[in-house]
Amino acid sequence: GIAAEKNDSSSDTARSGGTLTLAIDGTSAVNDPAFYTTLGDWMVVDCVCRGLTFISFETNEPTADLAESWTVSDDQLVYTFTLRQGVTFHDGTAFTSADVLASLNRQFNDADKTLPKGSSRPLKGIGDNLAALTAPDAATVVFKLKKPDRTLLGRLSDIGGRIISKAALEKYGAGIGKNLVGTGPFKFASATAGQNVTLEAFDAFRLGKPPIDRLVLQQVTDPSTIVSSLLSGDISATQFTPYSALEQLKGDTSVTVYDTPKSFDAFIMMDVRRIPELAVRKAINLAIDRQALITQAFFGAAVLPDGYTIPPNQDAYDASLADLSKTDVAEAKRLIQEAGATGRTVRLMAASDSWHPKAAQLITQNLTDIGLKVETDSVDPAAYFNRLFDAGDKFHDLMIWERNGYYPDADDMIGSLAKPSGVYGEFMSGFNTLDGSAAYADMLFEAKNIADATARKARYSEIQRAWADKYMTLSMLVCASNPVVSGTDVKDMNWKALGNHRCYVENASV
Amino acid sequence: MKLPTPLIELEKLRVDFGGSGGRRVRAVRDVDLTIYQGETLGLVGESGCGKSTLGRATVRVTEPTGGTIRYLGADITTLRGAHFRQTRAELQMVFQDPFGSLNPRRTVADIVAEPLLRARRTPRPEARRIVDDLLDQVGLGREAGTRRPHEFSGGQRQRIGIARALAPAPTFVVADEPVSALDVSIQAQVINLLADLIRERGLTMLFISHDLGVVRHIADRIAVMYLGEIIEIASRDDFFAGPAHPYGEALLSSVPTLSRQPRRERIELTGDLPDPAAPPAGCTFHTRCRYAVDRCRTEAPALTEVAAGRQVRCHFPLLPVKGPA
Amino acid sequence: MSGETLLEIRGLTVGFDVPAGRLPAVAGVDLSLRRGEILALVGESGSGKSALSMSLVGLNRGPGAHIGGEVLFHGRDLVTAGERELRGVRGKDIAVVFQDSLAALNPTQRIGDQVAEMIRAHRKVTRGQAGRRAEELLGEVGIAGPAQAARAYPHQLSGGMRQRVMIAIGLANDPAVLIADEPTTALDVTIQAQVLRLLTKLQSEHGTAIVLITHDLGVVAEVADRVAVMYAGRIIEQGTRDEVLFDPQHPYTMGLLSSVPRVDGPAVARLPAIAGNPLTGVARPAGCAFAPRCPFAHDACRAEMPPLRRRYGGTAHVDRCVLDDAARTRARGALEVLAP
Amino acid sequence: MTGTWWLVVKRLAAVPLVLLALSTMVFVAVRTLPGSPATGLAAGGSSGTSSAADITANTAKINAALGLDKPLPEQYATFLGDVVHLDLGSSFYGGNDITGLLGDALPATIELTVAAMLIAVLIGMLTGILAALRRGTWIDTATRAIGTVSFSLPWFALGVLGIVVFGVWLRWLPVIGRLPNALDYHPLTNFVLLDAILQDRPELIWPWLQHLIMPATTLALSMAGFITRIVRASVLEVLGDDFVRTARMKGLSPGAILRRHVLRNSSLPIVTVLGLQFGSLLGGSVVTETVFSYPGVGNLLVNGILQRDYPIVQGAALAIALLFTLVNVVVDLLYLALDPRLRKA
Amino acid sequence: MSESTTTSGLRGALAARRLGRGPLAAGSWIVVALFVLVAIAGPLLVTADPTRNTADALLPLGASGHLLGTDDLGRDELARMVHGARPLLLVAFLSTGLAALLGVGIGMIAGYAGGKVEWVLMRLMDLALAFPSMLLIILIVSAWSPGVGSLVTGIGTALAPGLARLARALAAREAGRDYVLAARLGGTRAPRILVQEVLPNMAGPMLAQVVMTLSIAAGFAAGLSYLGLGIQPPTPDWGYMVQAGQEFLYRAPRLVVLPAAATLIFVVACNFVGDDLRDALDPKGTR
Ligand SMILES: Nc1ncnc2c1ncn2[C@@H]1O[C@H](COP(=O)(O)OP(=O)(O)OP(=O)(O)O)[C@@H](O)[C@H]1O
Ligand SMILES: Nc1ncnc2c1ncn2[C@@H]1O[C@H](COP(=O)(O)OP(=O)(O)OP(=O)(O)O)[C@@H](O)[C@H]1O
Ligand SMILES: [Mg+2]
Ligand SMILES: [Mg+2]
Repeated sequence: GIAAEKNDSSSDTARSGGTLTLAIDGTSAVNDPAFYTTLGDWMVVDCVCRGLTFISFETNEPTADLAESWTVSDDQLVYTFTLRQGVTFHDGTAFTSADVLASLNRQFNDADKTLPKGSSRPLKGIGDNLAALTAPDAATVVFKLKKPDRTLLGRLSDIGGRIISKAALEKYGAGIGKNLVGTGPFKFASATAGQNVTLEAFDAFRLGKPPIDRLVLQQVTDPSTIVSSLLSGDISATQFTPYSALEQLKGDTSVTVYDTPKSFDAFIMMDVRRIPELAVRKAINLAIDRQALITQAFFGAAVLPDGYTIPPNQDAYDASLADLSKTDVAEAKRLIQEAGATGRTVRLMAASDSWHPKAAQLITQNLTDIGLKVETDSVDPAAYFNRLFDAGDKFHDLMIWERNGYYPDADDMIGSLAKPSGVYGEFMSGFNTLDGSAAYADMLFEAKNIADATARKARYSEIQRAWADKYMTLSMLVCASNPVVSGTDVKDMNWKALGNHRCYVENASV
Repeated sequence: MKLPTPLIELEKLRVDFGGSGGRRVRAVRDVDLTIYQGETLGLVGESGCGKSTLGRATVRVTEPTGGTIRYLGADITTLRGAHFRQTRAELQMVFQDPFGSLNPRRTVADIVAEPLLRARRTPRPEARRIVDDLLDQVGLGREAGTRRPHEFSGGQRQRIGIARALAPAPTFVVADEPVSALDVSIQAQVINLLADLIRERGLTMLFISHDLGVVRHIADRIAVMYLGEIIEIASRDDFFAGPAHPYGEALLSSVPTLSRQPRRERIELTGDLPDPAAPPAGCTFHTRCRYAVDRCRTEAPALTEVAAGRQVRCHFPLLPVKGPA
Repeated sequence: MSGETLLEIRGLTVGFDVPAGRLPAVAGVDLSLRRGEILALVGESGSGKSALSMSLVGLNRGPGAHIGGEVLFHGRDLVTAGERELRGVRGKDIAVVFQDSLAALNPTQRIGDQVAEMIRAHRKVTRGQAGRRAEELLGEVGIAGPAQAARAYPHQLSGGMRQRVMIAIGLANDPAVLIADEPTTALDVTIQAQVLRLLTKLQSEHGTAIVLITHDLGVVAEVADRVAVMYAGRIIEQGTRDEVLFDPQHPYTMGLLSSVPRVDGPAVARLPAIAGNPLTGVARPAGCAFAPRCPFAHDACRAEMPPLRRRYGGTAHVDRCVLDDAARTRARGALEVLAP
Repeated sequence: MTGTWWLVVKRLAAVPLVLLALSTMVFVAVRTLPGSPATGLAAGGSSGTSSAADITANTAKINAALGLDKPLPEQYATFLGDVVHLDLGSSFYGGNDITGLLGDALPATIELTVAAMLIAVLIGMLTGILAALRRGTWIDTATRAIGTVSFSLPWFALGVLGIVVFGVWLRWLPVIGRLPNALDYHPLTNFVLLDAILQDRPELIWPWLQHLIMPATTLALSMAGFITRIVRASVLEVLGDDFVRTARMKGLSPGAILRRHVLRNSSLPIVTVLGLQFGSLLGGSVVTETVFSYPGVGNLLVNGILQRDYPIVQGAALAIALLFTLVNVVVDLLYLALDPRLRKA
Repeated sequence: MSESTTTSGLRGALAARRLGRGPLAAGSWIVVALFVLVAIAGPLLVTADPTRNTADALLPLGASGHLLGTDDLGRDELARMVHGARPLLLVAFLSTGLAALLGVGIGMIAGYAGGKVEWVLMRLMDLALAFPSMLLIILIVSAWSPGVGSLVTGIGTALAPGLARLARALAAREAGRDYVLAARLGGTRAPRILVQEVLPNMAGPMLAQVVMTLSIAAGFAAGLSYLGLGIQPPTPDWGYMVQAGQEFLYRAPRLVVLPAAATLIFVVACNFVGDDLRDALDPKGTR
């Protein structure tokens, strides 16, 4: 804004001070690691709270954060964390193991008094696998697992693992989401649902006070307004830029468009209960013109899914899987004819926001071209999300969907997508009803705990190939990015993290 | 003189209008009135005193709030359905406004035929014949049937209205100021037409007017209304010889006359008609009556017979013993 | 009573553009108004009474209205006078009392203010002075409790009271001429009597000349000094009250008089009526406009419009009829016009 | 004047009844929206590893916690009871207190709509009166044509156009929000102008106006065209009234006639229309606020609908309807003040 | 008398050629007629498939084979514009029809019946009016799945109360007229009185208002499609095209301008036609 510029003009020498405004998808003004509301609200949690471990997304390895170091027992069942000393929370209290227990127990124990109604507890899964969580002393925390879990360190860096001041938890109880107190670079100042959250730089941040004074996460829902406010300078940066504007923005000198890593999967879920023939599902997979999707729906901010569901920014990415997502219209037609499915009506459901409707239109065309009749339904995201869970929904045959990596690990992608039990296997694709699907649970568990990265990658590739060949319940469309754009004056922003909806702007300046 | 048979008998007829803010106007207050077969009763009174409402209530286009209406001795106050439709045809009305009383979208023949088709359920060809005859009778000529009301002048329209009222061959007609919207020269035409029709068809009529001159030319008896009540009933000649109620007296003396002589004493009323929602206590006329005494302010007089065929609602009626000679 | 001439109207014409052409509402009228007299203008609806009187002060000026001829007032021609000049005359020298008092008063302005506005339009007085004068005026026109009435809104007053208010407005600046356009038509006879008496009282007290427009011949008989009868935009007969009402010369005047239902005299079985309808359209016959309805018309009547002619030497009783005296007497008999 | 007060009281007494009926409508309408928030909450943010059974169980639990498992009549009774206590419940997502949310958002919406109304009335009155006085001339035709066009403008695209032109190309005006993010604003009444005075912070006013002008004008434009038409018609109507002729008879100048007689009387129909049009403004603000990320009730409502956050939708819809109802009460009272004829009780 | 001899009201107005006088009015009638024509016959004339995606995305105006260029999915813009007229007009006309049916029906009954019936009906209408129509429509439409049906229901319902108010006032005015009393005296029953006496006499002002409503309905239809609550892609629809084209505001403004201008022209023309009808039918001529 204009007034903002005026305020800033006082300090033109040092690149410090000022306000950084990020456009976010929405805010309920509730920022609680145990309660998912919007991506934007969780970005606030990123800024306010840090966890035992940290993944910067510039590298995908978990590094030490509030835990200074850790040891893992040989049987992979006991993790002992040594906590960093001298860290203070925004409320002035010192960070100890008591805070860790208080924060993590909210994830593991659904009877915790400080949980608000309807909380989602993202680390619940770890809790299910936990034999004990103890703090032998103020500087040590010990996890005892039931079964080994190689992903523990990574998952602790996730939002659910963020540490909140125990004093604050006791003070605010279930209302903690409105008064979040952590050790992060920014402290909570104010928030208004549906509008914005204002944070202030935390002087005592353990890595030093951030250059900016104030961080505002501003809800902007209208896509064209996002573009306009980037251009007008009302917004400093965002990862919610509409794809169609990228070209325009690239040509504008007032903004920087980053080559954000292709980190999320865009795919079609096929409900095997509706489309029982594998041949038809494969035909559908072969029919899709992914190049058209990349240019016309993603405007270049996507790549072919050469690693099947593992996006290129993850270490299990294996380009040799490219053939699983190849396009062969003739073959597709042949398969359809062979299956006697020519003229069959398939129904396609897509959300009405972002790239989804456009992809739906392109895919409708592709499927029509191979002899299917397509009916589409485009619904608003909330309704769409609900209908995905309803196997009886009329449009449950084909569903366009996307999945971000919550933490950058193959287990989070193929691990959850190919699991027979769970949202994808049970609700959406009905994969669990197919012969042999049960084995995938064990295969995936075994794969994720393979310590050697190369061996693990090979195993994942095997699983993916087999899964796709035998079942084809999921057809990959593309791997795409959440394109980050910022004003040219914004420097040193961790845009790779932002591309994964993670907000690490403690080094950024305006 | 033949023995008068009552055709319409009103008993304690009452019409209330609920206004806004709890304001209730009692437009007609417990009126007792008998209209005899074959007579024309002239109803006069100031604007807003309830003449139209009484007329409308008599033929039930305004539903009375209380009291009874008897037609040929039968109570028709709450009659409904087919029975009522029968009676409906017998009771008709001519309206004041020659513009508002005819549907501008319909042809004259359609307008006149409507009551025949609906109330009398006359077959169409027959109705057509009756309509043609009627149009001739009211002096419009049958060709008028194909035209629409806006092509006619006020007087001609009033003739259409009369034809419509007469179509179902009614026995009783309420004529609500049928000539007051017309110019004098036209007025006379219409009054003559009505007089002829009354004579030819033996109609009984309630003729409402505020023009005493007009009433005098057409009515057999006169009823004077004031603030929702009948205050005097007299034969025409008796009334014009000298009203018995002080209000009638003032009314008659206020009419400007076309005479060269210095007029009789003019009795000028002070003030206006009181608010019908809050009528004065006692005799409703006492606020404007030059003869009023204390009794008039507290005690409401009843309508009493002071002479044969002559009723007055006054404690001290002006007896019409002597004329100005 | 025969004061100096205040208004001299010469060859006044008023035409209105209507879809069918130019409507001759007033088709050439000569008339004069003398100080202190009441001149009654009678005629049927649409005969041009209002059009005539409104054009005197240009109140019906506007696109589509064409006013011609002369209206001389104190040596000025009001027909050609500019709007600004006319504003000085309106309300000050010549005032109008309109018929429908409910419509003619501003519904959202207090009575007192509406009267005071008239005063302040032409005099340099303070708001307070004007207000006090307004109350006085309301008292003068016979409104009981003028202070209270001044604070009322038009709808809170009765028709008779409102008509008095209109008169008070008309008289506010003591005009030389008051045009009263059917001031009592909407009123009951009892109220009409009050208002008429007020008008005559004011006329005699202030010496105001009044143009009284009405179609009620009874009213004319009661208050007028002189009478002009209009038919189809023209004056067809003019004279003193007694001349016109009791010695009518034009068959139209005769018919008009005979068809009035009266409360005195014998109650006749049939009213002698004028047949046919008044002329309202754009087209006018070549000859006498009344000829189509006139039972005594002959060829000469249809040839050309008869000029206004004086009947008796010396008097100002004029008419537009070609019939000779004998024919007129026959006509009077046939129409049962009451003998004087 | 007791009659007048009686009317006022009666009019105000009707408001709670209207609100009761409105609440019912809102309750019913909101519950017919497809999709339930529980599933969204249950699955939201989960890493996809939770099992279907988990989600189903969680959905049921959330439903219970939110009271969505109760029979509708019971939900309704609870809802009504709460409304009576001015407790509009709390948001499904994070339990924000709806009354508090509305406390933040309503003043913003009121500022926006009132500003739009003022702009529209100003433009509409001026042009309407001009057109009426110059009836039949080219000025009249032009005004009417422009008015009709502005009245028909696709309001949904107008804001975007404004943003592009004034925000991006010319950079005259900010394109989002209500105040600059860099500015410290600690709401007291949450009406910026009022707070600027109460807190003695005049520096708030200019940026506030800058943020207000574009959304308000966007909203106002279509309405201005409409007002032009109404004003023109009603001025013409009054010009033909008899009392205007009386005023001319008095020898008043055209200016005085316009001021003292025409304007007040022609404002009667205009005021009614304004009341009704305020509804369109509120409706339009739903879209405008989204486009300008303006922190008002409309924005809240759209979010609520998108998230199936019933209490927010209920609260926001109720607030909008309440605002509208109140405006119409004000209009009625204004009417009463303007038209003495109505005071006769 | 100088007027035609057998007609009155609307027919009279038409016969007297009072409609469509002046270039603005005449032009508007022609424009509306053209739009209707395009909606009905246009799709038969334009052969290109408006939903056929091609690789030739965002071709400029006048590109070979694509007079108006192509959109972001390579679809022929001319075909989309022509086909896009249909849903808008369909929704506008149907929802206006529904609003007229509901509004005139309810208003007429309320105005004629008076008393309690009127009170109940009009309070219902007041309630509906207490919601800004946009809000009401959004609630109705989002309760159903978006499409022509829900649009028509939503817009029709939301616009009905406004018409009902006018219909009530007109019907009450007519019901107080003596000719209605006369019809009752003549034994005509209420339904027939409504149809035969009341309706024809309120038709003039009502019709003008209905045409105005048509323009409002068209505005809403486009607006809702713009919000994604209306006609669903890939069916071409102007409102949605504006929304979809907005992404390319800087690169291919025509994708926004064409459908927005078409909508605007239609709505404006409807307004002028409504004006013209009102002028022609208004006895007072106040315009
Ligand atoms: N429909 C109505 N609603 C409310 N009040 C009414 C209605 N009709 C008549 N009134 C009131 O009832 C009273 C009598 O009215 P009515 O029309 O019967 O008088 P009237 O004697 O016919 O007067 P006029 O000579 O003016 O026709 C008046 O005060 C009038 O205001
Ligand atoms: N402004 C106008 N535009 C068109 N025609 C008009 C206008 N004013 C009056 N007329 C017509 O001029 C003729 C004379 O009208 P005027 O009002 O003078 O009649 P009047 O004698 O006053 O009748 P009434 O007794 O009904 O008041 C009528 O036919 C009338 O329709
Ligand atoms: Mg009456
Ligand atoms: Mg006149």
